[in-house]
Amino acid sequence: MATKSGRVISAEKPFRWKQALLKWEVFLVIIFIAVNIMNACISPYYMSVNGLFTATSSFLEKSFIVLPMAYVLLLGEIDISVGATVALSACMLGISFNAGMPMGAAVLICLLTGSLCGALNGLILTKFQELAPMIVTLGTQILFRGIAEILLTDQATGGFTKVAWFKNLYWGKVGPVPIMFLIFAVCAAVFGVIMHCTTFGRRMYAIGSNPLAAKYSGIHVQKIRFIIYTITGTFSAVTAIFLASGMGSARSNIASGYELEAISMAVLGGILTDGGKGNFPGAILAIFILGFLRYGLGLVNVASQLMMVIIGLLLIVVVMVPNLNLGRIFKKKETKA
Amino acid sequence: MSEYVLELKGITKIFPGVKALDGVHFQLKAGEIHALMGENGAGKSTFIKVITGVHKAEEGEMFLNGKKVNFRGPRDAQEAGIAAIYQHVTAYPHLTVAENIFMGHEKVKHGIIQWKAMNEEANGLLRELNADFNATDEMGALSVAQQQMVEIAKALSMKARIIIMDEPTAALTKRESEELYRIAEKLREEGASIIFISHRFEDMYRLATRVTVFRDSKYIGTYEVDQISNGDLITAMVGREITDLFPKPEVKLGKEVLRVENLSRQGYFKNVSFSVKSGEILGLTGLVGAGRTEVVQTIFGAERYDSGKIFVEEKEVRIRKVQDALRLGIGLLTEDRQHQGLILDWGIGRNITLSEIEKYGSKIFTNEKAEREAAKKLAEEVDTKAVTIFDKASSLSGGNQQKVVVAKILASDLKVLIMDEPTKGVDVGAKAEIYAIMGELAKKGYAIIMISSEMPEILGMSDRITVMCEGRVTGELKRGEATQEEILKLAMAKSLKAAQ
Amino acid sequence: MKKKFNLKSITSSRETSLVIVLVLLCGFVQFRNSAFLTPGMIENLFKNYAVTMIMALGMMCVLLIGGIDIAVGSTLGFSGMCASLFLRDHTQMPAIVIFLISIAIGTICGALIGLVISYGKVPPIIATLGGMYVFRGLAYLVAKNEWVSAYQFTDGYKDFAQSKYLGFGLVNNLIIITILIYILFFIFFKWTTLGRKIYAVGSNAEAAEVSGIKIHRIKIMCYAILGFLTGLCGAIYTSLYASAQGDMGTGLEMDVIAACVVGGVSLNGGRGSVAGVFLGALTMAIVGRALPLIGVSQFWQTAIKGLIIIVAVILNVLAQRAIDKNNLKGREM
Amino acid sequence: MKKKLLSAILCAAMLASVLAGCGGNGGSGSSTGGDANAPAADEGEANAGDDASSPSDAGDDAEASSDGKESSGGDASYAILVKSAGNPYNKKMIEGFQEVMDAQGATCVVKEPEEASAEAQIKMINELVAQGISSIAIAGNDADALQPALEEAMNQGIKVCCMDSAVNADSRQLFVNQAGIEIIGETLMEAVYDITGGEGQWAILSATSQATNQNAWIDAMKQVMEDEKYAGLELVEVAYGDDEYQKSVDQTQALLTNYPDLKVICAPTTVGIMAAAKVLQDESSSVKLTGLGLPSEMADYIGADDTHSCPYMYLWNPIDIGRLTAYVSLALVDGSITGASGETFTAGDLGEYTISEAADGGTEVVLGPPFAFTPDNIEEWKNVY
Repeated sequence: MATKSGRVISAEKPFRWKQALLKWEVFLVIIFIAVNIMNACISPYYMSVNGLFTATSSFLEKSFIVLPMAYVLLLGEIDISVGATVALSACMLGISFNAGMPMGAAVLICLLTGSLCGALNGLILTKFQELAPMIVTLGTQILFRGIAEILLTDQATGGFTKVAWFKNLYWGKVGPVPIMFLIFAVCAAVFGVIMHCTTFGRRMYAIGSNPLAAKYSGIHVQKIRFIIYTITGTFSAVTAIFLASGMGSARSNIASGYELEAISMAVLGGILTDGGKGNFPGAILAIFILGFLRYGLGLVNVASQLMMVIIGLLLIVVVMVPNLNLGRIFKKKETKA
Repeated sequence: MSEYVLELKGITKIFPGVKALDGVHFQLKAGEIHALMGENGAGKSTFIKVITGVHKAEEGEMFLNGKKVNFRGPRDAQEAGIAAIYQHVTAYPHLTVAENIFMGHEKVKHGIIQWKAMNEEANGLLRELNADFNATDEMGALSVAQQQMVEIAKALSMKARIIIMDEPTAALTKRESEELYRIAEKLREEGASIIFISHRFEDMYRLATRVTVFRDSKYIGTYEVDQISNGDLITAMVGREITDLFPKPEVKLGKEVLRVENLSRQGYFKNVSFSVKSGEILGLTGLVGAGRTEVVQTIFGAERYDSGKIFVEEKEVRIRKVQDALRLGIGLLTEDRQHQGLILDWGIGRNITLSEIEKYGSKIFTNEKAEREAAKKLAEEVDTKAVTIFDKASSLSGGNQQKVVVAKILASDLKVLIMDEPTKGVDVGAKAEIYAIMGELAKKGYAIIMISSEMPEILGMSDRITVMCEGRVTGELKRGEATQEEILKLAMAKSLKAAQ
Repeated sequence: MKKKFNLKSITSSRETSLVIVLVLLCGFVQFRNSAFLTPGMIENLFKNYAVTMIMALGMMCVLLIGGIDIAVGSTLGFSGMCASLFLRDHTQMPAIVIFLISIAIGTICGALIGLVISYGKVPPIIATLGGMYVFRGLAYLVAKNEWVSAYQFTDGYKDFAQSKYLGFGLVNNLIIITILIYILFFIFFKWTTLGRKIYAVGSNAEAAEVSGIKIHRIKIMCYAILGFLTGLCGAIYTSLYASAQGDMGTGLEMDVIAACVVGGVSLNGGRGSVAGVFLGALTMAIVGRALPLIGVSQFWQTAIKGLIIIVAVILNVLAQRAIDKNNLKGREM
Repeated sequence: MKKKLLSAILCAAMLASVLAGCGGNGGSGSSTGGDANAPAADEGEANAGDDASSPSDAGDDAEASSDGKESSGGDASYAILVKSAGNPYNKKMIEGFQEVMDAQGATCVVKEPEEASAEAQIKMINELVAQGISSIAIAGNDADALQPALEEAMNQGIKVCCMDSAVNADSRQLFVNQAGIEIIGETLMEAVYDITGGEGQWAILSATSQATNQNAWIDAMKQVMEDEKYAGLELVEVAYGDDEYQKSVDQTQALLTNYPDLKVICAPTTVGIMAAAKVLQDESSSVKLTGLGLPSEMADYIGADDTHSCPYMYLWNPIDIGRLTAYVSLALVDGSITGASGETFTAGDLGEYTISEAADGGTEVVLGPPFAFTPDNIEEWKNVY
């Protein structure tokens, strides 16, 4: 071109140890190891393959929500209706099962319910883009929980344990490995790939970083938002299925507070609430850090109240640390240069 | 009492990793209008923030009326009578005009805000600037120009002796600029000293008596405006000669690519019609708020239109969303590249390929390698000042950001390029390059629509000029016959009619 | 000035529409159950929802600066519990002291959260989520799983929530306190520079910084204010129910936020009014109170509450859109 | 600077709490149990035995260990898992349980979920199984939801009994019933009959409608009402306070407004009765109250005169429930009982108990009839629990 200076721009990613080491995931891995060491020290029962795998089942069932929640947070949005969605879908599962349907059909209905709940969120949020997700999902949270109460009043719907394969979803094992663990592993892998290797994932990052720019780049922003909220509903239903399998019954008041736990895990995993940041492996790591921490402390019967304090502080500190230290390190290095 | 109201010596400001200011000097005489010029990233804005106490300089000292001062925060500067009108208007959209004016120095009687007094005084100031809005209006409802007025009113309300204007005219049209000049003059006559930052030479010639030039965060020199030639000034700023600012190549026009007929959108524009041929650069001008941006946004599918027809290569098309426009080969460089054009904390590579990920990968999966190669090629083609395609877009200067956006729309195979204020906030050096690129694209057979408020560039670059006024097309001029006066007459047609 | 008129209508519309809804609601309930609008009933309503109403004000401060606080429930539990324990062990203490203790603790909790958010740069939702766990846990721990039960409270403390001496024998003390606080905050937000600064920070933090407002301090202050009111409510709560339990106030945060939102406070900060919050809180209170009265099965009440929130916010948007459309029509070409 | 300080403080705080958590156990390995009013950390201490005690000191530990054959751990350890933390009623049961275990020199593990949910209890059951506990005594938050988890535990050879609030028959060996459902039904109806004077409207204010025992009692009362003796009584509504204080208050006030000539409210729940009592007394309403409540919580409201809202109420002694449960766990683990109907065993000073068929098809031992708290005896009891 006229003013072309023939400048060459490299397409090779410059590798810097500093950045590689300061990666959030590295930090998480360190914490993860630390947690395990601590646990192994404080409890003789901790370091057993069987025990650990069993332990996973006590937090994996709610971790299914973390997968889509990571997406929601990546968009810079939030969904606090998932807990209620779990309850509602579980109730639908029970109702349809006890209405004489085969369990397979009941499971489908459960998934459908969850998806519908998610779709409702998505619909409202895409039709009324002025509304903050926090509010809408707060409303639907109460609504879904309410519908569950209307359906089941104060009763439980149970008897799922009669269906062997359904019970095995939560309790069954292949060797030492719980079936739920395997399923989770597969789902996690798929979600990870979607987030990092597909056009869909790239577009999510774009929307999360700058929705306007994404729109002007011809990305179906609203469509993608809708899809993600729907997926979130679907996977809340998946959690509902495992929960129902684990408890052999369902009530309108189950899974309370799951939304907050899911959010904590995702955020701990580095997928911050302001959108466009974080990687998927981080979220998975976070799930296991929190899970094993609780399990370890539980093994030595730390008072659950104290556990709350620990988890709470951990959450705050871990999110705060990088804001404080990373910055300082960079400054030092660069002002020297 | 020294002859300088404000004097800064050897100011150095270091941000993590970069020296934003490197021992710069500056002297402001009492009652003068002093232009401060330099390319983007030359350190002008940082310099201003140092004067107003927002940033603290690592080295150097500052004298106010000969006395050494040391501001701890913006408050100190305000109390010392220094007021700044920043480049990006810093308003509180949810608050009223009066509150915006008096923010930080509200009228208070034992702890209670005196609304009545504030509103009255605010209205007084606004009348002084003959503004067409009220102290009780909500700031968010005002136009950019009006908000600028409020900022100025704020400076006045603070009885500031030294007023700093950081690119005040960037967002203003010719007429509004004229108004601004008038105010500036008025302030000077009243004894205020003004520091005036701008990329527009006309601003400087019109107002300033002296001009100080920064380059690469260093002090280059201070000159008497009437003693320095345009060329020398540019050389001082850019550090190299710019031979031809408007390298408009002669291109033989192809067949018509885009035509709009009676396009209307309730409340924004009405019965807008124009057409553009391949290889042609159509200048679309008018006062800010004439509806130019709205028109192109609508053609690009970002907004819906109520009635009218759009033809692409003689075929009528219906454009409902951005995807339609892109598929039909219509691309848009938005005016606000920071928010609409780029994802600032992404690498330039990813920015360039964003809208065409699928082209390089498959429908589902991305193909990093192919993307990087393509991005590299495009980035080089528009000659971006960057080391790797992983440099963050935010790390580039305005000009280079604009180039990245150009590269981005070049990634998709388009026929029509719509450029909304392509050189807004871009420094002289980069401007020339962007014009050059436009020329090249025209040669390649793209049909280009360029929206601009800057007369020289409209006159210099476009084959045809369509002028809009208050939502309607008021005229069309050929390259030869167009003159500033002609355009201005059409641009203000409505108000002129009203005058008669 | 046409524009001026429109702006007026926007700002007024929220409140007015809420008032209309309220009137209709009350009318309907009254029609179904004449026992609704009796003085005693109304007093009960305000008495039992004083907590939500007061805390909604604090929440507004936080929402105004674009933050959020979901720890308030726990903070209330913690401060209330500490105060009650202190009262249990020092029965000679006058009620006022207990209130002050609770308030102090609440304020500290709030300020801490504010500190973490402003200087620690932790997103509010996360910081308060953590705080939620921490304070709740602490509430249990300090109480050693005990409750503080009625007979362990001094009569002076228990009677405070029941007697009317602040209201000169006319109105219940809590109602007086609520009213006073609302008046106070109305003045604070309308006529003091500090109050306006909060709006400024919420409206455009960057600009606020440039014009010399200490953003960090404002943020911390807002969370502290919320903490202050929460602490106060902690005391009110225990005094009202003459009992302190570790899990008191669980889930309260959502009610409070909901009240603000129905009252037209924007979660993006900068927009919201004391009057709106009052109406919002009142709406939620009346709904919670009225449904059992008109014989709505309690299993339906939750769902209806949720529906009301959603409808309220959506109506808000629709109203806004309608107004904007009118503004456009106003512009002739 | 501020930032660094802040982070330092927070990190310190977290470390401290973690240490407190673990230190709690390690520190007090010697003293199992700990006195009644020890801090919550003593749930930590309470079980400390089970990681502190190596086989060596297991020998002189307790007779429990001597024949704890099927117990998977080194020596037998007994777990009690209550509904939720922060509730004095549960705490009293725990105290009773610990008291017996300490007396036996056995180690006991205390688990209190932070919220009264089945999910939380399942998690804790898994943890207990992993610790190789020998028996679990549980107060179920949900009758059915715990079945899979408890069955899993029983397959591991862990003895499972439940107290206070039963889990369903398949998921337990034995239910320690605080008082026969029928007895409670009759006693409460009798009380209502007595207070109303034989006729008039009355209402029930129940706890969280999920709690199994609540519904069982209410059903029992309804059955008793069939008797024409109670023909004059009209049960107008069963309201649910969900064991939340404010909700209970709202419900009570709603009852008062909806039924002006209501005579008696019967609240078979500790939270509900408190709330109701408070409301009635504050509004100096003529409506009277009875039901099941903690004396310490109700002391203020129990009295014969009109200034008090509750003439008398009932409850069993949670401490005794804890005790009996402890003896049951011991007996189950050392094999002296299997939980089959007809078996008998001695529960220390509580005396001889016989296992009988429970209504739900499982087996149970019944602690005894509920104890009446009257204005005369409340003063002495309010300090006990």
